[in-house]
Amino acid sequence: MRHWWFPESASSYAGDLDSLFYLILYITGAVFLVVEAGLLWFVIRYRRRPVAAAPGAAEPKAYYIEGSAAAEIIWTMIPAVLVVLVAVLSQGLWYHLKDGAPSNATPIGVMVKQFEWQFTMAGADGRLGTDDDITRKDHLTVQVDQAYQLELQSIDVIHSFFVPAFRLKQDAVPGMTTRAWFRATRIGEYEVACAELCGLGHYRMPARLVVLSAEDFTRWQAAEAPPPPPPGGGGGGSGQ
Amino acid sequence: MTASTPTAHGPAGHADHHAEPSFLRKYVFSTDHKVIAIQFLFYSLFFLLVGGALAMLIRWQLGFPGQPMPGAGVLGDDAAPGGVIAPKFYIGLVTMHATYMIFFAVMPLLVGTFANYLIPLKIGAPDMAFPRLNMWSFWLMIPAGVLALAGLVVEGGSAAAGWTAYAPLANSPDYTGVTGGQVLWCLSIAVFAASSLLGSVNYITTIINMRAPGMVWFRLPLSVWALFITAILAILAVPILAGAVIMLLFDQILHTHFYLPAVGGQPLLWQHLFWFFGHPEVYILILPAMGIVSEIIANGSRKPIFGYHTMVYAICGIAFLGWMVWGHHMFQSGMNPILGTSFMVSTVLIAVPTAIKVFNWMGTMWRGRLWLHTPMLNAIAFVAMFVIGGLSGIFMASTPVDMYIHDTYFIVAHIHYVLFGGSLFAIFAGIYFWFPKMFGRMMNERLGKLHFWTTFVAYNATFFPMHLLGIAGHMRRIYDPNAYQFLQPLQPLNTFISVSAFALFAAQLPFIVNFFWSLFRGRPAGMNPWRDNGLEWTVPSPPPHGNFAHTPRVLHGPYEFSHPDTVEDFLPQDQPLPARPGA
Amino acid sequence: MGADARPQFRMTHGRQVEYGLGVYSGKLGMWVFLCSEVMFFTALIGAYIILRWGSSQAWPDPTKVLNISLTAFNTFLLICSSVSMVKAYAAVSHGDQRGLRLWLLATVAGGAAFVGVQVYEYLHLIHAGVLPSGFREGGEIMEALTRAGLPTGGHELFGAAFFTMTGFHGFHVSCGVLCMIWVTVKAFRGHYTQAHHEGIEVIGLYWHFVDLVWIILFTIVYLF
Amino acid sequence: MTTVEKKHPPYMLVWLWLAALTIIEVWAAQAGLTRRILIPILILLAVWKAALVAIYFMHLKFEPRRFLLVVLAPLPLAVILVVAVLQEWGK
Repeated sequence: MRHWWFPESASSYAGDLDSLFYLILYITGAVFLVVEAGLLWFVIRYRRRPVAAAPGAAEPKAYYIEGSAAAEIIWTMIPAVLVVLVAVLSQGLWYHLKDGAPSNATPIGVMVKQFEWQFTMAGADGRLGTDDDITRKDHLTVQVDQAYQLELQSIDVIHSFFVPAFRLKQDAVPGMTTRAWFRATRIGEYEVACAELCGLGHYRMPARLVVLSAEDFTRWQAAEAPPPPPPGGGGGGSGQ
Repeated sequence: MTASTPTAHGPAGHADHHAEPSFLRKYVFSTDHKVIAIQFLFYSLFFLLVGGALAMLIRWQLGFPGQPMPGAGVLGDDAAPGGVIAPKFYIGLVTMHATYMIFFAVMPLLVGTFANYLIPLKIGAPDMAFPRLNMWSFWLMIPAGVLALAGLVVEGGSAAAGWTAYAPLANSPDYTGVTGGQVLWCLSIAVFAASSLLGSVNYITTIINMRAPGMVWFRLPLSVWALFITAILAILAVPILAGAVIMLLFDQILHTHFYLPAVGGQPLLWQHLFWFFGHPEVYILILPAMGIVSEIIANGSRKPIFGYHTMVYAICGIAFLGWMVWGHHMFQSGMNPILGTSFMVSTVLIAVPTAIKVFNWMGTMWRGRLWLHTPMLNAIAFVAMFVIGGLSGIFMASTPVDMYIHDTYFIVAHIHYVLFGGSLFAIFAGIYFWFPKMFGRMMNERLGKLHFWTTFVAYNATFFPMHLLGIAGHMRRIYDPNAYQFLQPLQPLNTFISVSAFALFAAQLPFIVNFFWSLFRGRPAGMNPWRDNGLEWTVPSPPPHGNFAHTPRVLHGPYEFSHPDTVEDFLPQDQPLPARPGA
Repeated sequence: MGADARPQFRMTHGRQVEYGLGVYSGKLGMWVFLCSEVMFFTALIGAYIILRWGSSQAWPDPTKVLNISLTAFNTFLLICSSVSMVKAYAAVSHGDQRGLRLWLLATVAGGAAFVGVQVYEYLHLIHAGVLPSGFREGGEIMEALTRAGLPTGGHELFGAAFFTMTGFHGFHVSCGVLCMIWVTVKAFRGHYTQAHHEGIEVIGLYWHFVDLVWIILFTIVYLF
Repeated sequence: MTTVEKKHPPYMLVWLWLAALTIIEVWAAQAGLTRRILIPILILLAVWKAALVAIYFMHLKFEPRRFLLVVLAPLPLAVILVVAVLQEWGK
C-alpha cells in the first residue's frame, strides 16, 4: 500500500509540505464526514414512509421553516475561519519554496526540449559557465544536504520539472528562466518527470537524479569532470 | 408603446392568428425556446456519448497499456495500429474528450437545454426576448460541433495540445505533429463562442425584461438566478477565450508571434487569457447545476429552500470571486510569488459561499418529508459528490500543496468530482425532473433508479482512486505510466479504475433505454407530476407554443412547500395563500 | 414581502412586460452584447499592452511606420459618421423622415469611406513590407527604418498586433455598414416612424461603440 | 416612444469637441514631448473622447442610473486582467 501514497520524502521541505497536506486532509476530512454522514442520516431519518393510517387521512407535512440567520452565520464563519487558516499556514511555506533558496546554493542549469533533459552541473568551483561544468543528458547528480538552485530554460514548449520524492515542481517556459531550489536529505536514486503536456513523447521523459554522500560526490565530480582545455587554447570559459 | 396590439389577451390567442407552421419551421428552424432546448438536449447528449466513448479508449490504454483493445482495429493504422492505441492518438483523445465534454456536452446541456427551457417558463414569459437569435445560437453550434468532430477524421489527427491548448505547444505542427486538427479546434471554439454569446444575450435580456407581473427579483426560482449569473459570466468570459483563440489561430495560419517567445511573444499570455476565461467557465459549468439541484432538493424535501436570500447572495459571491482566481491554475508557471499569494487567498475565499450552499441544502432536507424520486436521488448525489470536489479544491488552493499535486491525477479526480459528480448528476436530475414537462411523459422510475445506483457506484469506483494516484505523484495526460519506475506499482489501481470506468459507461445504457422508451411509451405525465410550485407546472405538458394562455400573476416565492395554511403540501407561484382561518 | 406594488408593467405585442431596468429589450440586448464586445477587445488590446509594455520588449515607433495623417483623417470620418447617425436618430424622433434618410445615407457613406481608407492603408502597408508576421526583410519600411538608424526590434509582434486589432475593428465596421445599409433600405420603405424607431437607436449604439473602440485603438496603436 | 418628446443634446457641439480633441491628440503625438508626459496626455484625451461618445451619442446621460451597472460591469474586469498580468512581468 505504501506505493499508493506519497513517495518517500527526500528533500528538506518535503516534510513540511506533507504536514500541510495532512492538516488540510484532517480539516477537509472532518467536513467531509459531517456532510456525508448528515446527508445519509437525513435520507434515512426523514424519508417519506408509507402512511399506515386510513388512505383518506391527510399526510403529515414537512416542518415549514424558511431559514435561520443564526445557523447560516455559524456555517459561514466556520468555513471562513478554516480556509483563512489554511491560507495563512500555506503562505510561509510558499515563500520558502519559491524564494527561500539559501545564498550558498549551487546552481544547476536545466535545459529541456522535446523530449529530454539536459543538466549542467557546476564543477568543483561551484559555478556555472566555467570549464569544469559537467553536462549530462537525462542525468543529474547532486550532493546530499547541499542546496541547489535550478535555472530552468526550455528550447521549444512548456515542460515541467517534477521530482515526486522532493515534492518539487516547476514549469520551464520558453523565452524565460524560471527558478526552483531543493536540498536533498536522503542518499539514493530518484526519478525526474515532466509534468506538463509537451507533445507526443511527454510520457517518456524520465531522468535519473542521483543523490550522493559528500565523499562519493567529490569522487564522482573528479571522475566526471571534463579534461582541462589545452593550455593557451582560447580559454572558452564565459564566466570569467 | 402605443403599438397596435390586436390581441391583448395573451400569446396563445396571438398564435392563433397564424397558420400552422410547416414541419421545418416547427421542429427544425424553430424559434420556440422549448424546441430549441430539446434540440440542444439531443445535440449535447450525442456529444456526451462521443466524449464518453473517447474516455473508454483512454482508460483502456491506461488500464492495459500496450495491449490491443478489442475492436479498436477499426480505428485504422494511424490511430491504433493492431488495436494498440498510438501515443499521438492518445493525446488527441485526451484533448477531444475534454473539449467535447466541456464545450459540447455539459455547457450546452446546462446553458443550452435548461436555460432555454426553464427561463421563459419559470418567469412566466411566452418566449425569449430574441427568439430568432436563440435559433441562431443553436444553429451555430452545428458548424462548431462539425468542426470539432472533423478533428477526429482529418489527415494528421485531431488537436493534441490538451483542451487548455497551451502555447507554444499548440502553435506549431513542429511541436505536436498535428497539422489541420489544431486549426480546426481553434475555429470550432471561435464559432462556439459566437453561439454562446447569442444565447447569453438572450438569457440576460429575457430575465431582466420579461418576468411576469409579481415575479420580482427575490421571487425568482434559484435555477433562474443561477442561469442569470451564469449568463453574465459567459457574456464577459467567453469573448476573452474568443480573442485568445483567434490570436492562437493567427499564430498558426498567419505566422504571427503572439505566443512564440523567439521574437518576444509570451507563452504565459495564453495561459493568463485562457484561465481568465477558464475559471469563470468552471462556474458556468457548476452554477446552473446548483440552481437545478436547489429546485429539486426543495421539491423532494417538500420544504422551502433553507435561506433563499443567502443562496442568491452565495451565487453572486461565487461569481464575483470567480473573476479573481484564475491565477491558481498557474502557480507553478514561474508566477510572481506575491501574485500567487493573492490568488490563493481569493481562491480559498470561494469555499465560503460554496459551503453556505451545501449547508443550506442540508438545512432544506432537515426535517423534510423526503420524496426520494430519481431526480431527488441524483440531486442528493450532486451534493454528496460536489462536496468531495469542493474539498479537494482546497488542497490545490494551498500553493505549497499545489506544487506537488499540480498536473497530477489529483487534479483529474477533482475536476471529475466537480464536473461529473457535480454538473452531470445535476443534469441527470434535471432531465428526469423536466422530461415529463418536455415530452408529456414520465420516465420510468425503476430504470431511473437502476441507472442512478449503478452510475453512483461505478462513478465513485472510477474517480475516487484517482486521488490516490495523484498523491502517489501520477502525472496526468501521460500515455504510458510504466515509462516511470515510481508509477509502475500503481498499475493495479489504474486497471481497477479502467474496469470501473467501463462499468460506468455501461451503466448509462438504462438511461438511454429509459429516455427513448419513455419518449414514446412513458406514462402520461399530466400537468404537475412532481407537485411543484414553478410556473412551468401550471401549463400542460408539453406546454403549447407561447407557453401561457394568460400571463400568470406571481403571488409569492417558488418554494412554498408544506405551508401550514395550505391543504396540499405545495402551492404554485400563481396560487394565493389561503387566508388564515383565525385571522 | 409586499413588493407587489413596485414593478410597473407595459404591454407590448399582447404580452405584459416588466421593464426591469427601464430599458426596452432591444436596447438592453444590444448593451449586453456590447459588454461582451468590450471584453473581446480587452483580450486584444490587453494582449497588445502586455506584449509591448509587460517586458522590456523592443517596439518600432508607430509614428514612423504608420501614416498618422491619413488615419487621423479616417478617425475624423468615423466621428462624422457617428454624428450623422445621431442626427438620423434625432430626425426620426421628431418625425422628420427626409432627415432620417439623408443622415442614414451620410452614415453609410462615412462608414464605407472609413473601410475604404483602411483597405487602402492595408494595401499600402503590405506593399511596403508590413505583414502580420512582421516587416519583410528588404521591404520599403525595413529599409527606411534601417537607413534612418531607427530600431526595428519587435517588428514581428508589432505587425501581428497591428493587423489583428485594426483588422477586427475593420471587420466590425464592415458588419456595421452592412447592417446600416439594411436599416437605410428599411428607412426608405418607411419602416421607422416617430413612434417606432427602436431599430435606429439600437443600431446606433453599435455604431457609436465601434467609433468608441476606434478612438481607443487609434490612440494606443498609432500615437503611443 | 410613449412618453415625453426626447430632448436631444447639441450633437454638433459634441462633434466639434471630438474633432478638436483629435487634432490636439495628433499634434501632441508629433510635438516631440517626452513619453512620460505624452502618454498621460494621450490617455486623458482618449478617455475624454470615449466618454463624450458614450455619454451623448450613446445617450448614457439619459438612461436610468441603475442601467449604468450593466454598461460599466466589464470595465473593472478589463482593468483587473491587464493590471494583474502586467504584475507578472513586473517583478
